[in-house]
Amino acid sequence: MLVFDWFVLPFTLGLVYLVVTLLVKYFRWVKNLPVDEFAKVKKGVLSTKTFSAIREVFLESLLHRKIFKVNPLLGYMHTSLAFGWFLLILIGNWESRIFYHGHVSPPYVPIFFRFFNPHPVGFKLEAMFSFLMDLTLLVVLSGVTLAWLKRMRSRFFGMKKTTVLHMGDRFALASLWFIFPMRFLAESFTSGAYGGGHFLTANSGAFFAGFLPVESLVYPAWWAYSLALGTFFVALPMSRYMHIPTEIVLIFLRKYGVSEQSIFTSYTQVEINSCSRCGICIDPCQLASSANIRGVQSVYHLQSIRNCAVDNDKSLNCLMCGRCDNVCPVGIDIASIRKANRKQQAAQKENVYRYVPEGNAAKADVIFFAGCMTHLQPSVKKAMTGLLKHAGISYWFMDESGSVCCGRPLMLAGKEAQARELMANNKAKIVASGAKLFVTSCPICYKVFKEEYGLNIEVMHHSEYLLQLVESKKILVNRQDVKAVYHDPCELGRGAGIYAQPRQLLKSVVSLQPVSQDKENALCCGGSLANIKISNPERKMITADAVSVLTANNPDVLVTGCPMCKRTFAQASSVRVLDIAEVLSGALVLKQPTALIKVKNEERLAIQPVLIR
Amino acid sequence: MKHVVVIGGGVAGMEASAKLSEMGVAVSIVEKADKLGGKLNRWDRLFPNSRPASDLLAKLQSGMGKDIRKYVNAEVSSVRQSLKQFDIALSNGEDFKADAILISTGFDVFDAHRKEEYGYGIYDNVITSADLEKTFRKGETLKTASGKKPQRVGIIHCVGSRDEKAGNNYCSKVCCITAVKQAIEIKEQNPEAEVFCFYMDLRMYDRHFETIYKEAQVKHGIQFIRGRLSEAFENADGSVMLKAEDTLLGKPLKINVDMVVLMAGMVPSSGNRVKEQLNLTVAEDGFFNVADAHYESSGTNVPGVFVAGACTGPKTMENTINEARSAALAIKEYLR
Amino acid sequence: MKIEGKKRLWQDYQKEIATDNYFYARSCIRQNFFPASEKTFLRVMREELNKDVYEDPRHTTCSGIVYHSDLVTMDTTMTVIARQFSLMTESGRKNYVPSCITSFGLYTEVLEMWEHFPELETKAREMLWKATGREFEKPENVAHASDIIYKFRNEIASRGKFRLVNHRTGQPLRGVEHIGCHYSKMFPHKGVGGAEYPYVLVGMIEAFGGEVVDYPERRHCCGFGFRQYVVKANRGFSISSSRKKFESMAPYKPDFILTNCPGCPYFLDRWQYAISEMEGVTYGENGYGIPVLTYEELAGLVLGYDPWDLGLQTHQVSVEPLLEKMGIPYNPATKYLGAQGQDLGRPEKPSVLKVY
Amino acid sequence: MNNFGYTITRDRQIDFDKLPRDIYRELCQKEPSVKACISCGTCGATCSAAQFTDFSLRKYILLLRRGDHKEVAQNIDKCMFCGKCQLACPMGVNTRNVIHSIQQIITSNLITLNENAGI
Repeated sequence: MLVFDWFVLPFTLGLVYLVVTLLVKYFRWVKNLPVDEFAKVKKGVLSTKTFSAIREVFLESLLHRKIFKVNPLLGYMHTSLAFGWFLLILIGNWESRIFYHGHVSPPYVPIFFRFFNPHPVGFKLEAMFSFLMDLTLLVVLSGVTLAWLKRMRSRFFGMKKTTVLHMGDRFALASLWFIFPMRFLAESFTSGAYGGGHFLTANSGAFFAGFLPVESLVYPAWWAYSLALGTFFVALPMSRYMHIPTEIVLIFLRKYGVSEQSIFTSYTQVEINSCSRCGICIDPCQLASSANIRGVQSVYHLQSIRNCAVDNDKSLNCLMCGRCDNVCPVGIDIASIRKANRKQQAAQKENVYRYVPEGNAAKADVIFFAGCMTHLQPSVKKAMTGLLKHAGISYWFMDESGSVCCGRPLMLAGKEAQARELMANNKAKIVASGAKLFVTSCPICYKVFKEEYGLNIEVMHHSEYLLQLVESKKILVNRQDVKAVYHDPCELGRGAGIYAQPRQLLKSVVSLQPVSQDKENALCCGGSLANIKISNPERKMITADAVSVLTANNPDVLVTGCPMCKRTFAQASSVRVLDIAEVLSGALVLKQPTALIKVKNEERLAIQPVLIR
Repeated sequence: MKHVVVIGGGVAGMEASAKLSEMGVAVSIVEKADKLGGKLNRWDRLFPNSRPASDLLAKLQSGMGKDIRKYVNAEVSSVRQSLKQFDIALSNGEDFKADAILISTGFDVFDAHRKEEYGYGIYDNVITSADLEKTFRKGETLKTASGKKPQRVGIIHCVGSRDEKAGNNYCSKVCCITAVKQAIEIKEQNPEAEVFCFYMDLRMYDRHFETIYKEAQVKHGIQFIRGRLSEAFENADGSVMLKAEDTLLGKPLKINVDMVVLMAGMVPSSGNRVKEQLNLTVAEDGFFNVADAHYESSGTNVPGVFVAGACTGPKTMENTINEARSAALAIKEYLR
Repeated sequence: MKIEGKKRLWQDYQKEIATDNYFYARSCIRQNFFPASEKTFLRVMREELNKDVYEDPRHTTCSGIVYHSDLVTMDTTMTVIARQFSLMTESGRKNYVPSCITSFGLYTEVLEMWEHFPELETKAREMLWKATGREFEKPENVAHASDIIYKFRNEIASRGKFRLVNHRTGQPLRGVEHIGCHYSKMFPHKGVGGAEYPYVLVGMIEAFGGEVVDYPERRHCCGFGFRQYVVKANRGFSISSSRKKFESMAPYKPDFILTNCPGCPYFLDRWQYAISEMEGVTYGENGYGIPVLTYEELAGLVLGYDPWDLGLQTHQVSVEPLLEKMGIPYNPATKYLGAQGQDLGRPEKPSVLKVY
Repeated sequence: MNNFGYTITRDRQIDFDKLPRDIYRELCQKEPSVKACISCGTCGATCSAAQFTDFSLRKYILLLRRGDHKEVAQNIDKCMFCGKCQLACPMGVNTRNVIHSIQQIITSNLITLNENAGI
């Protein structure tokens, strides 16, 4: 027998609208994936990846494990809302199913079960279900309270900033906040009027009945509850709450191996719609914490892409340090999206560098490429060439008399076609040299040579190579009585995952001191070439904060492996700033020339160790 | 009591008189205008801090006590050295003996008529920096001859300075910063106006000058074009067409502006009759020679005759005041 | 414009101009360009003003045209000029009047050099003596022929039959003046009114009832520039300069251009045709050009001389519109008849520029 | 039209009143630090592109200030974006965004630019 009342319509219609909208959207997104990516999905669906995806959906979408790791209170808030609501639906369905003896009933029946069956006489499990439902509702309500508090005072959650809301979101947020208090009131009034309920609703029902005409309030309260649900469902696809269902899709696609491309794909749509705008990415952003630059952080950038309202500030005012990528609980590939967005915005031009000569390559085993930034740091150049000569390496200083840029800055600015042109020029020379190893002293260059050039030879950052030389005893070093801290350059650390080698190298010559924020959590120096928009004074604020963190324990020297970071820090630091190559050069032990290593004496003298203190 | 006659009652004369008087020397100050203060009377606000000129004038005036004998509307008509003293006769008939003389006759503003090609005195909307300062001092806003707010103003640096044709090879030192000051003041009065400064070199040598210059560019959008004005032409509507070379681009440039302000430089004061009578030497530029350019900038080739301020070359107010104090000390030492 | 400012300036640039007993030196190129102008000068001086003007048929070029084309040395130029002076000395005159602006500039320049470097004068005397056995005295007064017309502008105006006034409306006609560069740009004090605001032609236009209009490129060279025209490859510089002036003056709608140099009227006149052929642009009213006059032609018109006697039919730009404005009668039938009434033929019609 | 064997050349002069300066105005809005440029030329001296070509940011900023955008439009893409100029600039001009913004503006104004191209 079908139970029905008119008030269920808002909920039912809203739900139908929501389900249809989502199905259409998801179908399109999946269908429109690039051919290769779509093939991955087809291949993955019938594999174990699906199970692993389900597991992750449970852990992340419902339990919000990652948010728990970052911030337990924030995690509880998300879990209580998501998992609590999930349980309400689940337990409600059991209850309804058992009560109606397994009859298939419209979805509104379990939702409004209490309205239709306030105090089901003879339902043996009533007490248990009432208790479970009340308990779950209480959990959800606590989540709502916390959400409300977060909106009022984000500091309460240990967050400096939470996101700023926009119109569609406010609408959805208002209805969401209404849903559970309305359910609570509706169930309380029902209990007050007709009995039923458990520790929460029965007591509150009795309480309300004491001073309110609960009988006449029951019906309006259920209407209000249904309306709130219906409104929320209709508002959801246009609001940030789209992330609730979309994240599930994202998890599946990601498990199947779908990833961001160099341009926007429908997977990007899935990713940006999966952003819950939790705002966790705002706090690690040094633009916000040091330079008070607001409204450009990844959460806003993703939002602006979704709303087709990207401006220069949002896409270009970013250091691309990767600190936000690191913390995103949804695991959105923020950096790739930003790069693709920049590429989409920048004009792709070809044949703009026809003026660059092809250049001659010298035959050598090893290529040393200083890069533009190292050219502005002659001391690094000198240290590197000195070390290479000292080790007796047959090397070719590829950009000794002026460099053709590696292409990374163009890539970061979205000018990919232009970058490819410069890259082709450099690559031809590298191939022609016949070298087996390519070493660069600039992490910015390193990243692009390693990842984008498609070279068949090994590419090393100079810290990796120097470590090799020290370990193979081609360079002998003395330990120095120097306290040093090491700064992880963004492109080398988070960008390329090189944390160990520079540290190991430094430990052989100096006493390396810890830094409060290092490795994955290292700060950006502020000089980043990726940020095209930031002003110099703002850069200086970021640098000053980073320097004060790095030099908090008064080291003798601040060491880094990036000429850009070095220069940026040098302008703000009272502690001496050195490149890792300079440190090594200063700790060199002069060797006697051997038959194997033919180094002229003059060259040897040119690299007299200097005291680095 | 020793007696010093100060010739010229401008900034240098006033400050030196005040200090000499404080040190117990009898001072007579002779000024050809009807009041003391010299060119300071013509300034509205002073660089580099926009302080009112009247404020500095009041400070100088506070030192001009009763003990100092002041002769205004008077010029020295003759001066003769007799032994260690000087016999001085004034145009108003007075005469007296002095133990030392301080010359603080300052400078004249370059007569911009002499740069004929710039059209000063011929074109309706060509004025000098001194004219503009007068407008500001009266509290008026800058208007074209037909009474409109100028939408474009061209400021011409080095008018009568660093110019062999004008007979002045030297730099007048204060015009660059005055140009920047006045350009900003024009923009403050009339933010929509476009202001262009035509310069040969920008000499922002003193403290704060560079800051003001950068502020003029970044905050006020004043444009600096490196190139000297070669000729100006008055259009039918009274606006002025300027021709210069944009030397940084290597291209000639023409621009129509509603008003032109000529940064007239400093030339030696013409009314210096004492020069010949005392056999004082002047340098090629017409300004007085000093005894020792580094060590004795207050002395001259004649013992007992001292100099201070712009009569020994273009300089700023603070330099003039410092020189006046240094001259007072030198005179006191000389009189001992 | 503050006219009193200009007047004040003009006072600084007053030069002495002899009033009689002139030794007249002709221009090389004017006799080809505007042959009637010099004749008109003599006619005005002798017939209207009863002045003594002596011409020696033996006089030559001053050498300025080759000097400015970098073809002769200063020594040659000084010797040639010394010879001109010796002819003047021989005639008993002391007032030298060249017809050509470049000559005027060159005489002035040479005299200034002799002033500052007397050894050069001695050298010039030696060279003249060696070459010709002649001696000379320096002129007491050197004035350009336009200075002389300027000097007697009021007399000419008072004897005149026509004025620079539109005879239908009574409005003054608007003229733009253009002085030759060598008139006062080298020695501002040697020109009436100086270099920046020269008065010599302005004074004439004012005296004859017209109105002078200034235009932005007033000071700019006509473009002749000797080498710039003489070498064909450089001719683009010449016409580009003239075009710059036309573009600048056209908005002011002048009724005529008045000049005092041999080259300027020629190029300002002929280039209007060339530009019209090359670019299809004309600068006067209704597709005509802007009439260009020499100061002698203007004086002749004012005095009521027949336009064809003044050689105005040799102009490329038709002067008829100006004649009509001034109310000067002319006979189109006699325009292309020679002195003896023979038919000289008619010039080809330009394809763009309108002509009478 | 007749060809007499010589040509009329256009004035090289920058006619300030005829040239459009809206591009520079837009540039100032996008990157205000450009106003601080004093044409010292440090950028050109260190420029990676200027090793091989006559790329000069100093000159392009000046040309835009005068409204002469033709040369800028033809050359601005030659920049390698390496950022050396930015590190070298003594006036704190955000040179990379200046170039990026010029490229953006010129791309978005391409049609208008072609219409009144150059002087």
